[in-house]
Amino acid sequence: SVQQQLAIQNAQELLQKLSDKCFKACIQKPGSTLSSSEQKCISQCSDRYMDAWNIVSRAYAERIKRESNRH
Amino acid sequence: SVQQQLAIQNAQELLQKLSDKCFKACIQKPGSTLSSSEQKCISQCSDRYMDAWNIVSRAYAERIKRESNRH
Amino acid sequence: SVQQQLAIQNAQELLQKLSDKCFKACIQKPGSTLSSSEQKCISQCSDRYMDAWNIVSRAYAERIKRESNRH
Amino acid sequence: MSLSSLANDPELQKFVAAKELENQLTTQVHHLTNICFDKCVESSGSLSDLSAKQTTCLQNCVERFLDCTMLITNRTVQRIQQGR
Amino acid sequence: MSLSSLANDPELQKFVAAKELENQLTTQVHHLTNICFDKCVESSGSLSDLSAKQTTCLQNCVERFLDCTMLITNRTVQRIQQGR
Amino acid sequence: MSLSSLANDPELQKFVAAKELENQLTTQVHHLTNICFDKCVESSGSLSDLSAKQTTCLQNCVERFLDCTMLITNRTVQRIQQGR
Repeated sequence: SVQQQLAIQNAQELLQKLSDKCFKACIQKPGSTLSSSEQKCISQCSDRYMDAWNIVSRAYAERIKRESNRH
Repeated sequence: SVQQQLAIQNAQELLQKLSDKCFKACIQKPGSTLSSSEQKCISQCSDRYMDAWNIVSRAYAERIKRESNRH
Repeated sequence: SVQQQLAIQNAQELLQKLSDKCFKACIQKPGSTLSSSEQKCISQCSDRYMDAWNIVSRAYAERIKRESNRH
Repeated sequence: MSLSSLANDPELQKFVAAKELENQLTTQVHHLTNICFDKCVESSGSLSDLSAKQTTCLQNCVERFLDCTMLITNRTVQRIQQGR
Repeated sequence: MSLSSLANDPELQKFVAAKELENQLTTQVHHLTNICFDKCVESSGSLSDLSAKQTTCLQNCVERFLDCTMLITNRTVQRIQQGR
Repeated sequence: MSLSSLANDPELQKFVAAKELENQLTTQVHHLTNICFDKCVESSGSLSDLSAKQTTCLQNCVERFLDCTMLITNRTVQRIQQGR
């Protein structure tokens, strides 16, 4: 369905952004494996990015609601 | 018309770039309102970006003209 | 042909990335001509980027092969 | 049902318009998260949990970014109308 | 040959699918080169020739980026399944 | 007038080709402004008015970026022809 396709596209874009952001933040010098501290950093970074996504999403929805009530 | 649609698309892309650039340049720590110095910085930044757009646009047109005369 | 169009699109994207990357790396203050040291820097930068593209491409292909054998 | 009668169906039109809007809003949320994460979270040390300060910063970041866009939009419209 | 019989041709379908995949893989190679060039080459001084160290770094960079994507994908799927 | 005769109309073809070119050129101006604003304006302090120095820098930036693209294009074509 269109709905599912949108959701999948959305998830893919989120995963792409997460990988870019957290790889840059957590991997200084790529070694032969992910060290446990790198893994921990990536997990935390992606959790925080998802938290931020939810907060931003709510704040944006509220703002749009407020603006559309004003008109 | 196609012409208008292009102009609108162009304006939207310009506004998007302006917002990204000037928000990054002028807002260090987002507060509960835009301070007057932040507003001033945003206005100046967007004026300068528009000036730059015009200068770049002219320089680019001249270069293309020069190149196409050469061939 | 589709194949050629893909190849051209691919080459264009590579040239765009190369220009962005090497201009940023090699031109600190744009002057009235490219100095010989700027030209040398651009040539080296683009050669290294192409080398990197080939190494990355091979490493990526190997990884995908390994992953698909695992399943 | 023919394609042209389908395309004129008001329910379907509403559904498609709603989906397109949702798509645009989602794209904007991606963009805002990308910018505000850098401003409020990445630069401020710990990633172990979002602090109250970081949460407020993210909310303010969304509001101020949209203020910034409105300010610039108004200014640009004025400038175009003045024909500069 | 009609368009619909062409579109159902299994050889053509395979060819188109292969081209689409090639296109996706190439896009990903562009993306990885962009990231890994910054991590392994640009930041590390000389551009005169890729050192063995830079080459290894580029290979590791591809592997670790994909590890990173897999880690995040698994974590995100878990998070969505837990309904957070 | 049928669609196919419309699509073969030389005036319309010229108009569409000109619009497509305009679109490409505009995209390139956006790209150049983005790069050259950073090189010449943002990094150099005051935003109150463009100085003569900043204006010259912007003009040079456009010229040198295009030189850089031409240099890289020629070099890449050579490299491909040598089959490296």
